[in-house]
Amino acid sequence: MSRNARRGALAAATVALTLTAAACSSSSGSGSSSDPGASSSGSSAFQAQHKGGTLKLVAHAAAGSFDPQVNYTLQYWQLFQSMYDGLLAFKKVGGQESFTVVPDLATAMPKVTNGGKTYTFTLRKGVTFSNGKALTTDDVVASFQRIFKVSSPTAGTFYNGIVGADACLKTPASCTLPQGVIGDAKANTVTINLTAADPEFEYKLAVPHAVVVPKDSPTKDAGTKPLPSTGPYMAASYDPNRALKLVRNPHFKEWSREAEPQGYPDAIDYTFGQTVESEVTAIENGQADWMYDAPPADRLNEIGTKYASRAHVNPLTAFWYATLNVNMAPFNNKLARQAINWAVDRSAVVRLYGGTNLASPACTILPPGFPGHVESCAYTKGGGTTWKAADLAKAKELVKQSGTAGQEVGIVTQDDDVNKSIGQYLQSLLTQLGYKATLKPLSGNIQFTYIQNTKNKVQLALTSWYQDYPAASDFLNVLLSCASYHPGSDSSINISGFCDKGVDAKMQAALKTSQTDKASADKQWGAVDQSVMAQSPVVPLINPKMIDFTSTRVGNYQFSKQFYMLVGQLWVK
Amino acid sequence: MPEPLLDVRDLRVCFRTRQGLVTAVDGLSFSVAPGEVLGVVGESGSGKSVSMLAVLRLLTSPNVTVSGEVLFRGRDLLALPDKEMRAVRGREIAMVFQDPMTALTPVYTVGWQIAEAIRAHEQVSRKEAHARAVRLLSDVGIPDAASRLNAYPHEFSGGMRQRAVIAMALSCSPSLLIADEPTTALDVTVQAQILDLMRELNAGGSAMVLITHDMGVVSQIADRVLVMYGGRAAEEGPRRAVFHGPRHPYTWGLLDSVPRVGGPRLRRLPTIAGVPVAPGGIPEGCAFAPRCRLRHDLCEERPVLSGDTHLDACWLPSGDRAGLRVSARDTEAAS
Amino acid sequence: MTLSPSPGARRSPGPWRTAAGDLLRNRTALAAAAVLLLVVLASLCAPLYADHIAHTDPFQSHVSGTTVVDGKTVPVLTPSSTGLGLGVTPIGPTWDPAHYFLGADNQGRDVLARLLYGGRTSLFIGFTAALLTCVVGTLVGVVAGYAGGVVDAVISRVLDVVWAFPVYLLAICLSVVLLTNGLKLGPVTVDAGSLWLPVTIIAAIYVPYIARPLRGQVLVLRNKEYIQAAVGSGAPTPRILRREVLPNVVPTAIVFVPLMTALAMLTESALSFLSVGVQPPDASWGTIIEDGLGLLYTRPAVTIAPGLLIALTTAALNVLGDGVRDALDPSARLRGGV
Amino acid sequence: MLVFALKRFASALLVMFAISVLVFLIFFATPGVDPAARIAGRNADPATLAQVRHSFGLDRPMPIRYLLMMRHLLIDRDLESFVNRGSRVIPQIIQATPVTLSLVIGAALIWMTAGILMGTAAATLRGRAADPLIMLVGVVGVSLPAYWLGEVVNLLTQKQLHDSLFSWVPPPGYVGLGQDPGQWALHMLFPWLTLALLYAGIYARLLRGEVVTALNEDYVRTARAKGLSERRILLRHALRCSLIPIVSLFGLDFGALVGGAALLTEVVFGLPGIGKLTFDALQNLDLPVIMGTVLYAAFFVVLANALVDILYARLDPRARHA
Repeated sequence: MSRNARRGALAAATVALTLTAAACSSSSGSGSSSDPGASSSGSSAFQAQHKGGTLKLVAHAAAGSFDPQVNYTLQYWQLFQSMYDGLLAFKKVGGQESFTVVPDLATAMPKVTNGGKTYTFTLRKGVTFSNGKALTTDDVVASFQRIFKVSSPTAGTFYNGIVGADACLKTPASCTLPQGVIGDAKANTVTINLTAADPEFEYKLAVPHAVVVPKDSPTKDAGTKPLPSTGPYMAASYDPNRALKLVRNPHFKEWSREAEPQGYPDAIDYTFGQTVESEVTAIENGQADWMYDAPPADRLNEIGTKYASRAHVNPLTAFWYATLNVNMAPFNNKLARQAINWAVDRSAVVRLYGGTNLASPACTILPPGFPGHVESCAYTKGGGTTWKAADLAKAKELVKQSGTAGQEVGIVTQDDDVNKSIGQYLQSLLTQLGYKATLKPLSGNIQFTYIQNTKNKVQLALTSWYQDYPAASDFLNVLLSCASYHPGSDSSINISGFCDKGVDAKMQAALKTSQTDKASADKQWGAVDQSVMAQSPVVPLINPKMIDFTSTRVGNYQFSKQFYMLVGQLWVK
Repeated sequence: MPEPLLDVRDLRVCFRTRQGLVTAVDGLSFSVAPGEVLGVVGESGSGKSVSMLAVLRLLTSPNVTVSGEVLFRGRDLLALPDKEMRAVRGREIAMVFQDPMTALTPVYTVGWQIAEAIRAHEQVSRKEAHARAVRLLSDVGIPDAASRLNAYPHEFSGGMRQRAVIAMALSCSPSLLIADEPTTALDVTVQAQILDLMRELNAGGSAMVLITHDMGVVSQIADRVLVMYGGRAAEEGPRRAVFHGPRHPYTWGLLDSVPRVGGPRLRRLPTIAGVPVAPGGIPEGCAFAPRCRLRHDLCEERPVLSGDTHLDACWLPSGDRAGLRVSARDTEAAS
Repeated sequence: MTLSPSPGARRSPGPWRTAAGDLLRNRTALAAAAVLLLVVLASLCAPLYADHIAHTDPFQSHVSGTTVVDGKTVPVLTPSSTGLGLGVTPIGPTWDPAHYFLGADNQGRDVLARLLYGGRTSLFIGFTAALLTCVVGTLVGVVAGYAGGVVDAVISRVLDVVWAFPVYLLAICLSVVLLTNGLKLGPVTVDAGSLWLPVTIIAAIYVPYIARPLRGQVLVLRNKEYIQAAVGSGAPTPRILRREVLPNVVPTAIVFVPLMTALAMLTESALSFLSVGVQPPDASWGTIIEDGLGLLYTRPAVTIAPGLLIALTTAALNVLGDGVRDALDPSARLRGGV
Repeated sequence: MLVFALKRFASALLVMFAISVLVFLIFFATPGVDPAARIAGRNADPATLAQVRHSFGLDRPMPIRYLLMMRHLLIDRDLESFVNRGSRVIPQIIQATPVTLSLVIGAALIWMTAGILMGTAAATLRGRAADPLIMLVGVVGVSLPAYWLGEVVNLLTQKQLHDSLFSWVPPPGYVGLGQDPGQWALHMLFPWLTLALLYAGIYARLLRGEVVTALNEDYVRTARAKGLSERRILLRHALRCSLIPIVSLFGLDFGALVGGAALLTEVVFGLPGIGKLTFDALQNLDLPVIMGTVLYAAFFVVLANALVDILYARLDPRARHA
């Protein structure tokens, strides 16, 4: 949601719901060789000698409401992992296994019946909220109702498949989901009924919006008054302009090391408001242990050389891309759109992002290592499956053919350093191609909704997608299907306005296949990716990597592909 | 002649300006005896104010040079250290300026400012200074002095303000009071009151230098008169002598331009032809020569102020000045 | 803050000539004018430098470009090759006028060439905004002060409202909104990216600074005998304004121009620094500083050079402004401070 | 007097009302800044969006929305941020105020001291080499962009000279006075100096002109003729009168700075004061916070204007009857 960081790239929540654990095998944890636990697989035993101390985290800005069912930012989802629990959870480990869903508040993975439409969970006993009350099935049922009552951002996209969700979306106040979520206190079970089978439903239950909070929680956004938690930490205080303090939940007893392991630090202090530059300095000098924001460009070299052992670089399954408005001149012309894809020098964008070790050129919509990703590159000089160089001559030829040269093109980017510099590059490039290009950098917060609304007549926008609604279906279906295109609305994630009946039908078919056969569904998605790229409604630019910069005293760094660095597992002793 | 209180000898004041060195006062000499009132008259720019400021060393601009001797009770004020000079100012020689509207610091009460003058020179308590200020104010004729003391200058009328300024000047009973056009900025009726006040002061024994361009004022109060033109003395003598037997053509002009109550009714008041010389434009010889109907070759040279008690600086034969005056007036009327 | 109207408001004939003479004799002011002229000339020569000496297009990204240093071809942006190899550093000052004299920015563009072009923008915005402020401020002040009554009350209240905003807050508020949507005021349309947008905003926020003192001055004039006499004799208002009021007010307004220009330039740079001023691809000294901040630790020259130029130019304007004031209207005083 | 005070109060209220309407119109009547989608979150479906819009009252007519917002801000005092949901505006402002006050009061002490010393010294040393030198410092102070100076100071103290000369300089940020007075002063030192340099320049230049004018006034001549010492003449007479316009300007500047005009200094030095709060809110188009801070700022400016009027009357007896 909201972030003021110089690099607002990670603004959106990131939920990687990969379907096959084997899909990403390469390049994990490069540069983090010094971390003993970096590539650990499985849950190692708790090492009591490292317990204790206060972990000091810093961020330029807070990330809004601390309500786990409302907040939709990576910044807090990372924290919620060691605070709140749902029926299911992603495995709290580093490496590839972090994509695995394991039972959390449920004793085991659900029994799926009724053709994939009914999920039955048995609730774990002896779990207590940080306010001292025991967890019951009532809490679970109330929490699902609460998703709708607080208008959780994903209520209509993740959980609309629950029976009765339609009514809840219309009138949240009276939401009961009588047929959808049924608790049985005696049997200690919860049954969830879906209107249709959903192969991704287990993942949706493992994200924070589906966590369980006490049934008497307010039915509106809890905002700055954190709700009681079940995990190892609870929030002691939260002031978005100052600090967030997490302390141990006195009622927590580890019940599943892989779902919710005991944490190491006694307290976690998260302070807000420093400039990103001084965050780097603070970590260098040991005044802070870790920063949320990406380090500024002029400090990267310093971090990569002087502090190399404390920098951890990990690839992300995400992509930065430019959207081309297919409903407005000049990009209602396919040739003009293709010209842009030919012309953009991905290596220049990589440089603007921070160099080849921080990003790699992107050619497809699905990032490398993602289900459905196929090595292919439709727009590279000399052809091939990977991007090699831009072909400016070809691009100019296409612009000429399209007859769009000389037209005006407005580019809208966020106004942080990296986005703006890429925007300036694109503006310069389009000028070279013969367009009259102008650049409009907007504050990150405004830009994302601004570029979605067709009323603002945005022709070319720079944005990014961090596996928000995961799996191949989400990248393609969410970003480029007709259903995601809502003209005149600020929430129209299909920013290009791309709605191709043929491609849409292929996506529907792939969705259908995925219910039964994931492997062939992925193949179908790969084909969808290529047919979308042939139409060129978007220009994939780069796949970014993430740097975690930690202080010398921090140990046991583990990077979950799902929720990034495992905060509660860090050692400060 | 008694020992003079103030004896100014060959006073010279030069200003450095963009146009070069300008001599505003050029070899001025005069003296004031104890208890005497010296009237200094002349048009604007004749150097009368500047010379008096020079006497008190109030010309602070770094562009001014003052030379000559200013002997006060035998001490040369121009050679006095700053600290001793400050003890002279206000205590022995006090000065009253032309415009009472701006002469007082606007942010302090009148009483405060008078008390300040007292306490600058005498070791007296605040209370005592206050009491003396009340007395001084009532002495200069301000009714209800005790309460008016707490008024700010802007709450006073012009005449009242001038009274207050005079009261302040008198606060340490100076032996010499220099009053620079004390009545010019005031209404005619108020002028008369202030003059009365000055006369009373003089009666009390204070010597006084009264600078004015108004011959009428001089005729009422001065014992002796000094006529200045172009930074030099043109004529000097007892009031009677100057008024009844003016010797310098410039003095003639000054006297003729004063309307006389009960005198013959003139079609228009005679004026002195030409414009007053500006400092910097003063000729080598007689300063008045360019405007003088009776100038002749000798006027190319500077005349010396000479005479016995009635002195003048003019090349005209000293014998029949009255006759010359009449003929000069006739030629003017004819022209 | 306020302008105390000069008591001898009516001038003897030829005040302009006297003032010009005074100004010409003021050596400090002349030196300042010379500095200013130099900056203006240098900015005007921007294309000469870019095209014929540096052979570069300062508005074109050269992210993958190369240049020549000491006879060797090197990349303009060098990715780090040590340690983890993080970050990309642009070329630093080469002190070679033909090749990146002051180095490159993060787009690989020649910093010196951008400084020269940026000077054009900064000076343009400074001068036009100042002129606009002074003209509008004078008109508003004269109308309010002369008309009095309801007109004055309304104008004064509006000025009060603008006045009650700290200037930067108001400027940022307006910029944030107008940058998103552009400005449409009746027939006037200003594009979001246009230079006229900061000009308009800066001019608008400073109007009270001119209008208020001038209103006071006109109020005093209005009660002067000769104007009362003119009104009494039935002279038409426009003529009184033209013949009697404006000649007294215009010198004051002119005194404000250089000082206002300095203020406007500082404001422009501050807005650009907060990225709500001049928008890319246009460059001003403020935007170059903002671009340079991302390189502050590695290439401080990109930030420092435009800051020094702003300081030099505004200092020259301030000194010149003091000279003009001393020559024209010693009592005029502009509320400085931002 | 009472009538005057009432009139003054009424006009202040009118100004504040006009400002609130203006801000509301600026930020709500313009397209592209509808907060609903931002509040709802990324990729919210239309139904959720509508729910959010409804629950925040964003679907109601403009005047009602204005009244609702003002009621929450002023009467219920529970107006909440759009961005940091649940975070109330008024406590945020109350929290930011001490930071801004720390900055502004400290800087004001420095700039008034320096400005008065420089201005008086330059005026008395007129015609000597020291005068133009002091005034040059003043012009430089006025001409340096404050934010740039701040960045350069940061560069020097945090990087270039951090290992040698400035090793004692803490990283930018704020430490409460009550928390650790020593650290508080250390953290504020460079922000103070940076902010003070600009104003010291303005005040020194202004005061020099005033004192020079005053020293040529008749009353100074009178004072000198009274036999007062030069020191007394300068301090008690010339300076005292020259300070009147300075003090009234100070009131206005101080009010504006407390109201958030120190924004650039706060942003550059990472001080979580009113200016930064406002700027962050503007960046995020967090209208409730913008509304709160702008009204707060306007309140201080209006208050400062009123105080200056009163103070002016205290300082200058001539103004009491006008």
